[in-house]
Amino acid sequence: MSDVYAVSAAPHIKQNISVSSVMWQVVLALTPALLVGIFFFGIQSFLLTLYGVVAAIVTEALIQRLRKVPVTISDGSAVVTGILVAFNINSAAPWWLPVIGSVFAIAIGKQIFGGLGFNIFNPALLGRAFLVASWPTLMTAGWKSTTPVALFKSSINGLVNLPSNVPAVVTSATPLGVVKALRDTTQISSDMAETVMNNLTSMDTLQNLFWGNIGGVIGEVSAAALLLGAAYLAWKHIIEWRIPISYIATVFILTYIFGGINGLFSASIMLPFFHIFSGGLILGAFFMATDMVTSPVTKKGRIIFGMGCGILTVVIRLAGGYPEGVSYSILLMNITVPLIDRYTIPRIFGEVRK
Amino acid sequence: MKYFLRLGFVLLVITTVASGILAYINSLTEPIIKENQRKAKEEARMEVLPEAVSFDSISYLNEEVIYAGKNNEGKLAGYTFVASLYGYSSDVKTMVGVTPDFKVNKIKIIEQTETPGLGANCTKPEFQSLFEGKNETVMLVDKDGGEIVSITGATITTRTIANSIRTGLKFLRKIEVQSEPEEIHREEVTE
Amino acid sequence: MSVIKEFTKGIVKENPVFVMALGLCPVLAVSSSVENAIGMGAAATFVLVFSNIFISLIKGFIPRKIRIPSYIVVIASFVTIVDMVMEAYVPALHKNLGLFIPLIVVNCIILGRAEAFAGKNNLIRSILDGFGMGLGFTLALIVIASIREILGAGQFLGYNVLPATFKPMLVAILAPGAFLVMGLLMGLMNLKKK
Amino acid sequence: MELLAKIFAMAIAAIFVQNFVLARFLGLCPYIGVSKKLDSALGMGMAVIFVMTMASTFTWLIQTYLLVPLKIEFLQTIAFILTIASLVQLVEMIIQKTAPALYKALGVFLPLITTNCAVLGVAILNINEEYTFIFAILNGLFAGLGFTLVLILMAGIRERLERAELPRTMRGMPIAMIVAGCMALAFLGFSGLKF
Amino acid sequence: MSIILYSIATLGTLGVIYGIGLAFASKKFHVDIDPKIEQINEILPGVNCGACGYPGCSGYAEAVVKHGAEINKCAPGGDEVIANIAKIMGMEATSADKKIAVIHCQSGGANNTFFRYKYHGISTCKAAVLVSSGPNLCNYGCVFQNDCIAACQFDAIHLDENGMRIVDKNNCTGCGACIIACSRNLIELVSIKKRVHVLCTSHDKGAVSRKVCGNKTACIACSLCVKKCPVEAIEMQDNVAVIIYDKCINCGQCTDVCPTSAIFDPLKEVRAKKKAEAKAKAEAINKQPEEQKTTEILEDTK
Amino acid sequence: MGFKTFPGGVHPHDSKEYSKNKPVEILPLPIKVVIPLSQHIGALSKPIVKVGDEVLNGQKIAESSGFVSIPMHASISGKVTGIDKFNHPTGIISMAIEITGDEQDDRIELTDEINYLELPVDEMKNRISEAGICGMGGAGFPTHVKLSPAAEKPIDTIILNGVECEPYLTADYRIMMEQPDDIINGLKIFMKIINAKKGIIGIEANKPDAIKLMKNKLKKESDLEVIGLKLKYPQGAEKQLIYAATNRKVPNKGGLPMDVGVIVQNVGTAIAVYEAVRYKKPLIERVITVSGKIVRNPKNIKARIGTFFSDLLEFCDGTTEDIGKIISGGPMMGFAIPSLETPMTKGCSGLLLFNKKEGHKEDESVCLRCGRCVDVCPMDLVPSLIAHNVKHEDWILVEKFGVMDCMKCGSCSYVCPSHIKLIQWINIGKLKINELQKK
Ligand SMILES: Cc1cc2nc3c(=O)[nH]c(=O)nc-3n(C[C@H](O)[C@H](O)[C@H](O)COP(=O)(O)O)c2cc1C
Ligand SMILES: Cc1cc2nc3c(=O)[nH]c(=O)nc-3n(C[C@H](O)[C@H](O)[C@H](O)COP(=O)(O)O)c2cc1C
Ligand SMILES: Cc1cc2nc3c(=O)[nH]c(=O)nc-3n(C[C@H](O)[C@H](O)[C@H](O)COP(=O)(O)O)c2cc1C
Ligand SMILES: Cc1cc2nc3c(=O)[nH]c(=O)nc-3n(C[C@H](O)[C@H](O)[C@H](O)CO)c2cc1C
Ligand code: SF4
Ligand code: SF4
Ligand code: SF4
Ligand code: SF4
Ligand code: FES
Repeated sequence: MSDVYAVSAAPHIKQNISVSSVMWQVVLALTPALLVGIFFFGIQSFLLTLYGVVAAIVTEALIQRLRKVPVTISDGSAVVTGILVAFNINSAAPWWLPVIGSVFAIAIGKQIFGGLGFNIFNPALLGRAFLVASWPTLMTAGWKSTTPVALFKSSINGLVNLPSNVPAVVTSATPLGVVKALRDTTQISSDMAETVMNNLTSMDTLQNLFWGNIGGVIGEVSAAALLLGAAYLAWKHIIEWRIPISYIATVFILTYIFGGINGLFSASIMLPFFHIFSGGLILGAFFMATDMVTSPVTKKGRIIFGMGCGILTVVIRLAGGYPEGVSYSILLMNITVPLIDRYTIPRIFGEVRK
Repeated sequence: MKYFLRLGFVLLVITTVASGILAYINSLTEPIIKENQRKAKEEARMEVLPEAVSFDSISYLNEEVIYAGKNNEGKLAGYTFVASLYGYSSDVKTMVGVTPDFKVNKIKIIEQTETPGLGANCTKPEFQSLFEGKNETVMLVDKDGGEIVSITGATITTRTIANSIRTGLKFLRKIEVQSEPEEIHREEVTE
Repeated sequence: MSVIKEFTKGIVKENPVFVMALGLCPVLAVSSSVENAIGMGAAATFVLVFSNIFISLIKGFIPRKIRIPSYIVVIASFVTIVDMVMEAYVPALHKNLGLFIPLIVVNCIILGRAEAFAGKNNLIRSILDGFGMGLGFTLALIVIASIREILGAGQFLGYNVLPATFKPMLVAILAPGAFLVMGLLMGLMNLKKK
Repeated sequence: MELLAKIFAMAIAAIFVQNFVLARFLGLCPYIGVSKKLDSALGMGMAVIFVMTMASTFTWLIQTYLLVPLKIEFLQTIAFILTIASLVQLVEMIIQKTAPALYKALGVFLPLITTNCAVLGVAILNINEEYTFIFAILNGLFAGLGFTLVLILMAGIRERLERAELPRTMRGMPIAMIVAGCMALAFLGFSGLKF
Repeated sequence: MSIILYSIATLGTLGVIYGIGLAFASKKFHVDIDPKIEQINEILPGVNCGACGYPGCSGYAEAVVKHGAEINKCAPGGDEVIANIAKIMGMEATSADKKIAVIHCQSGGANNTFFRYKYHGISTCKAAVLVSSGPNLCNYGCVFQNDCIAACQFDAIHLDENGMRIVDKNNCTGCGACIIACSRNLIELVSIKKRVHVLCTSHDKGAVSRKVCGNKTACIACSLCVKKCPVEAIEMQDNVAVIIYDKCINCGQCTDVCPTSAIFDPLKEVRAKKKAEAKAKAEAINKQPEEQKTTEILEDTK
Repeated sequence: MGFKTFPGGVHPHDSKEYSKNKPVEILPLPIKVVIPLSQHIGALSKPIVKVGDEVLNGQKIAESSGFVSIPMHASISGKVTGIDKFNHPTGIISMAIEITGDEQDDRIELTDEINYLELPVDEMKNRISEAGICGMGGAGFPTHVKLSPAAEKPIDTIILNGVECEPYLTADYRIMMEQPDDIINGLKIFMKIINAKKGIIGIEANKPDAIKLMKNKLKKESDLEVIGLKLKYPQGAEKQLIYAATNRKVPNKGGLPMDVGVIVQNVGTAIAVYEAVRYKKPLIERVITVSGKIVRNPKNIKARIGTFFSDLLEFCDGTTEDIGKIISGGPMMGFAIPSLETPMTKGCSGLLLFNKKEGHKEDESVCLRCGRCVDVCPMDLVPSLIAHNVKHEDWILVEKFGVMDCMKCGSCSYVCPSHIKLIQWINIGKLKINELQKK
């Protein structure tokens, strides 16, 4: 009885990974996007993000204290949520917007379900949906640019080189806003609409979209920065290809088929690229749809989930009441996750097809 | 069998008594309800066309009657019609008063269930007064190049109202300009 | 049970909304303003009391087999009466409550009380029970509606009660707000129970 | 083509945009009550679809050929609820006798539907919206589908939540309400959907 | 007036048609069901609100009768209905011979257990015994990961200061959930009237079990109790003494002779006290000054 | 060279550098051995000696107690000093025969059949059975049973498992390097017995010299082949190996390799079989790897069955740090055991020693539903759901989700960021389902 050794069930070695390492790496991966946000929208975007994060952490700690469970703010999941809430807010928003969003995200989106791992809905997106429903005007208006230098030959607004005779109706602040405006108004000739569409799918616009020189919420503007972070996460096997790829591919195909303004297949091949790089698609596909807690565990399920997100996104973008459908599409698919999981249990290795 | 008959009988008694009472009460309330409805429409008409003292129906727009209002001198004071179109989440019905030169006199939103705080702000007097004196050429939301400043966050609702009124004005002008006012077949509306 | 208790139990202990979670549709649907809530509560209470009275009076004559249809007819009659009277005298409120007035018929609280209480108890008790339940229902509605109206519109009974700097939280008067407020209130009730 | 487009628009509206449960607040009792188990939810959903379609049919006929000609529309509520109640009971008995398997899967849910305000609701809405016969039936069908959709989704979620470490006070009804609220929040994404 | 007539006629006809139709249908499509289901269905409010979570009242009635659903689910019905269902289901608790759980081991905590190894893993007994036969040296004793406590819905098992599991006889309903939960098969339901228990199940040989028991209360199979028992209520079964409860008369004599205190008798103190009192009395008659001794004895037994 | 593999799996660091280049050394005669009666799957062997009996090295001391059972032999000469419960390298405590040596190492007589391949099949099988051979790759299934497949399931391929996918272990690698001919002879015996047309030796990519050596040896043999396999755990698992080598999937729910016409044997088993058939030599020794960061001199040791782990460690000059955890077998599937006073058995391929830090405790947190376990499971199970349902005792679902098809490879636990002890839950589930199925 002198030496008492440790005994446990196999395996006795373990990959060096933990919940907190996963979460903090996501934080790291989100940093480039934040930096780009600061670059284009000024220090205000950093402050808003900070408010969001602090509010998320404080709420999490407070509620865990109240629930008399261990306080786990150091695992970083609240930080991720806080950042993502703030990323979904435009930089001109008042300071309390990210705060309330984060509080709602953590309290109702996460802790009420039992905390990390048990929530059904993506907390950050729930927070955003809550804000949009509560203060729609604050959430959708007033992009402000404080770009220090004119890097690109264009504006922060939705369009480059806009012909002067285009009516004001399409001068929306975000590229997708322009698309929706085209859809809503009857006061624009089809020629004009075509011009605007061509403009949107021009190489210049796409470049702006890619680098982030465009109106939008803090986190979504720069596809490049987001892809950089996503690449890191993919390299570290923290996110897996199925959801983002099936999501983006679905959007690509559907917008190519339905995206044109003159019926099926009337879109140029650039339009799908426009749709992919505009709005929150990259942010959503790589950082939010991939939230493991609220997405299916099975491989097949993840593909279905991604495709569902893609379909809903395109439906909302092309026919819905909002210019942008990423956040709602992910939330809506979150609802279906238990069922997807249930019906996509993989066939066991060697299982005989009946 | 007897049991069934009894069941049937009891139900018969209950339903009979119930329907009797209901029919009686209905006979009391129905006139009031009808009167209410008539009054509501009439009040709306009066409100959007205060100069008029009597109204004649002249035509129909989406099954709603278009009236020509006469002032106390018996002259044409203007027209009223109900414009209706599906907005953000409901049919928005607007009572529109039109001056004889086909400009909007006044409008009153009489039915809508748009989002409270957004679309529902269209019932505010400030908003409704925006339409006064506008004709169909400028009856467009500012974003569409018109003169109607849209409610913040509720462009759709605003656009719906503007578009419905514009359509109505166009229609009205068409039927009224074609035929001389005197020749129009008029009948007193009894409702 | 004392007669007084018959009356008070519906208000807290057996509150039809928070405790029994019955008849939720009207609760959530009309609680976006306090005015509607009061109107709905009054209508439901009226139906509850009168159908309880009638049912406790006629309960002896009804064969078991057609118990439920008979009760439904009684209740539906009172609902129709309320419907007609409201349309005649408070048309605006009637319009706001809309569909949910006829739907009082299928409100489980009313049928439930008719069946579980009035069908078994005497007149006085049935009246008190109906009144208590109705009051409980109304109070619950008012509580929910107050929260929703204040948060969502910054108003109470149509009067501004919050400073103008407060930007109303629209969601509270939308559908999600109804569910969330209800859920949180129910959770709060649970907390108190322990 | 025109007709098809109209039907499609109606389906989208009834199932998603104006979902009976999440947007119109109809049928909440079964939505909360029968969504604990997926199997029950499926059975209930099927039964609701069936009954809503049937009820739409019959109440429309009664309204158009009985109440309106006789000018006794004020008896609408009472006539409709009687019709629905009897219809449901009749269907239940017939299924129970003739198709016990079907009854097991579906019939047991039938009585619950009588007091479901979604059914009476759809009947009255059909009249209020002045639908034609075909559209009334279709509306009943689509509304039922929309109800079933959210009921099943809810059941899936609640089965998962059954095993979550929920705070004690939120267990059961409260969390169901919260989930419903979140679902309604997500369904706002469909608002303004137009094809 | 005509409207009144029309409405009476219409509704009356509808009523009669529906009433008679349904009555006929119920005859024609009659299906036999368990009378209990019928009975409960009658008692239930019949509002089919779904609050019970079952498809309507008849669904709930069926669930109660066939699947043993809990009887307190009907919100509209209230207490009355619960009582009535209980009556129909014959659920009245028969407290005549209440059985409670007895945990046959006096070890069960870090303080009174010897270890073979440090256990790293899932904190359930089930899991712990699957890893290298369990962390404690005794292969039969409690592994104290508290599966029994988790299994008990009635909060009837508690830990004492040594980490030993104690059954609260007031809370225990004799449901037996803990018996199934215990991976070492230490728990048994015994009539509440039986007070003397062998609290060891080690089938090891005496020398081994004495050595491995951290609490030093193992049954070492010395058979002293077997010999002592006046009614032959103890048997030696594969190295461990087992009380045949049917025969045991709670006399506690086995407890007295057990060299390791493996046999537990909650009445021991009471008995000792009584004995001491009797003795004191007897001695008091003999010799007054001996009083102190009795108090000592009393204190010992505390 | 295109390496073959299977879907799923993980990539733990292979840690073979400690003992990879250490030629097999022979352990000096131990003073005492303890020979467990259960070293295999199947019925316990029945002792045929009494305490006090003198035994020779190689003498049968326990006989097989049924078809699926094997005899045991004394691995040293000496005296039987106990038949009692002893530690067992799987962590349990089981019956074993203790022999105290006389340091003579007197052996029973062996034969040498030069034309062993000409022996009748039955005789070969008999010799294998008499030699007490069970699988040496871990599972320990009696080899003669494996070699008697049902007549309606013809076997066309024998696969020798030289994968050794477990980190640290190098025993199989060393014997492939040092006794390639014996292995090939063993393979030929297998093929002869079973009348198989093809023999395959599967070797993982991290042993290129073994692959090369074997390839050279097999150059002239058209029916024998070496297949290189990707470095991935659990490449050595039977079903995965078969899939990689032959593209055949063994059916789930208790399907066996023979259902797809294959038998898999460990390379060590092949040597034992060769020696048994040719020399009638019983299985009394095997090669075992003693390794770990803290082992002063990691080695591959040929040791007698029944040798205490403490003796093996002593032969490796002990450890440099305090021992935190002792593992018999590999780190992924091996058993942590409470004591070094545990004898090695026929299936023991490794003894690993971890320091206190490597053996530290990680608490479970809640499942993130990240799906990593699902991604890596080579059996295409959903381990998180199985574990979840075991926790909530929903046995119907546990069974439905295929708990019985889990081979406990441990890949899922290895990758779980929440440190959920998936296998432990799954084990509980397996036990419970077994219990329920018996009912
Ligand atoms: C939380 C939960 C998840 C479930 N997931 C699945 C699933 O993914 N796939 C499945 O077939 N059954 C699943 N079930 C199993 C069902 O309980 C039930 O066994 C199954 O639906 C019966 O279907 P069957 O009769 O068609 O076999 C799940 C049950 C629960 C409680
Ligand atoms: C819950 C909710 C309800 C809304 N209701 C309306 C509405 O009733 N009327 C409306 O025009 N827009 C409504 N919107 C806003 C539209 O989705 C859209 O953002 C807006 O019409 C664009 O108008 P803007 O250009 O004025 O911002 C609502 C948005 C949300 C989130
Ligand atoms: C996860 C897992 C990994 C295994 N790895 C090996 C291995 O690396 N080498 C080996 O010979 N057997 C390994 N086995 C055992 C084989 O599946 C199979 O039982 C063995 O090769 C059969 O040969 P035997 O009967 O000669 O032992 C492994 C088994 C499992 C379940
Ligand atoms: C790849 C990845 C993506 C994540 N995405 C989100 C997200 O979109 N929203 C969020 O609130 N948390 C996100 N988290 C953090 C965490 O999973 C989240 O707080 C849980 O949903 C809370 O249970 C993410 C974490 C990871 C690892
Ligand atoms: S689980 Fe049951 S038998 Fe065991 S202690 Fe608790 S109530 Fe008693
Ligand atoms: S208490 Fe008495 S009767 Fe019972 S077993 Fe012990 S000695 Fe025997
Ligand atoms: S579930 Fe089983 S087979 Fe799958 S990875 Fe886990 S241990 Fe391996
Ligand atoms: S790897 Fe762990 S955390 Fe991820 S799904 Fe599997 S069990 Fe859950
Ligand atoms: S009140 Fe609507 S279903 Fe019960």
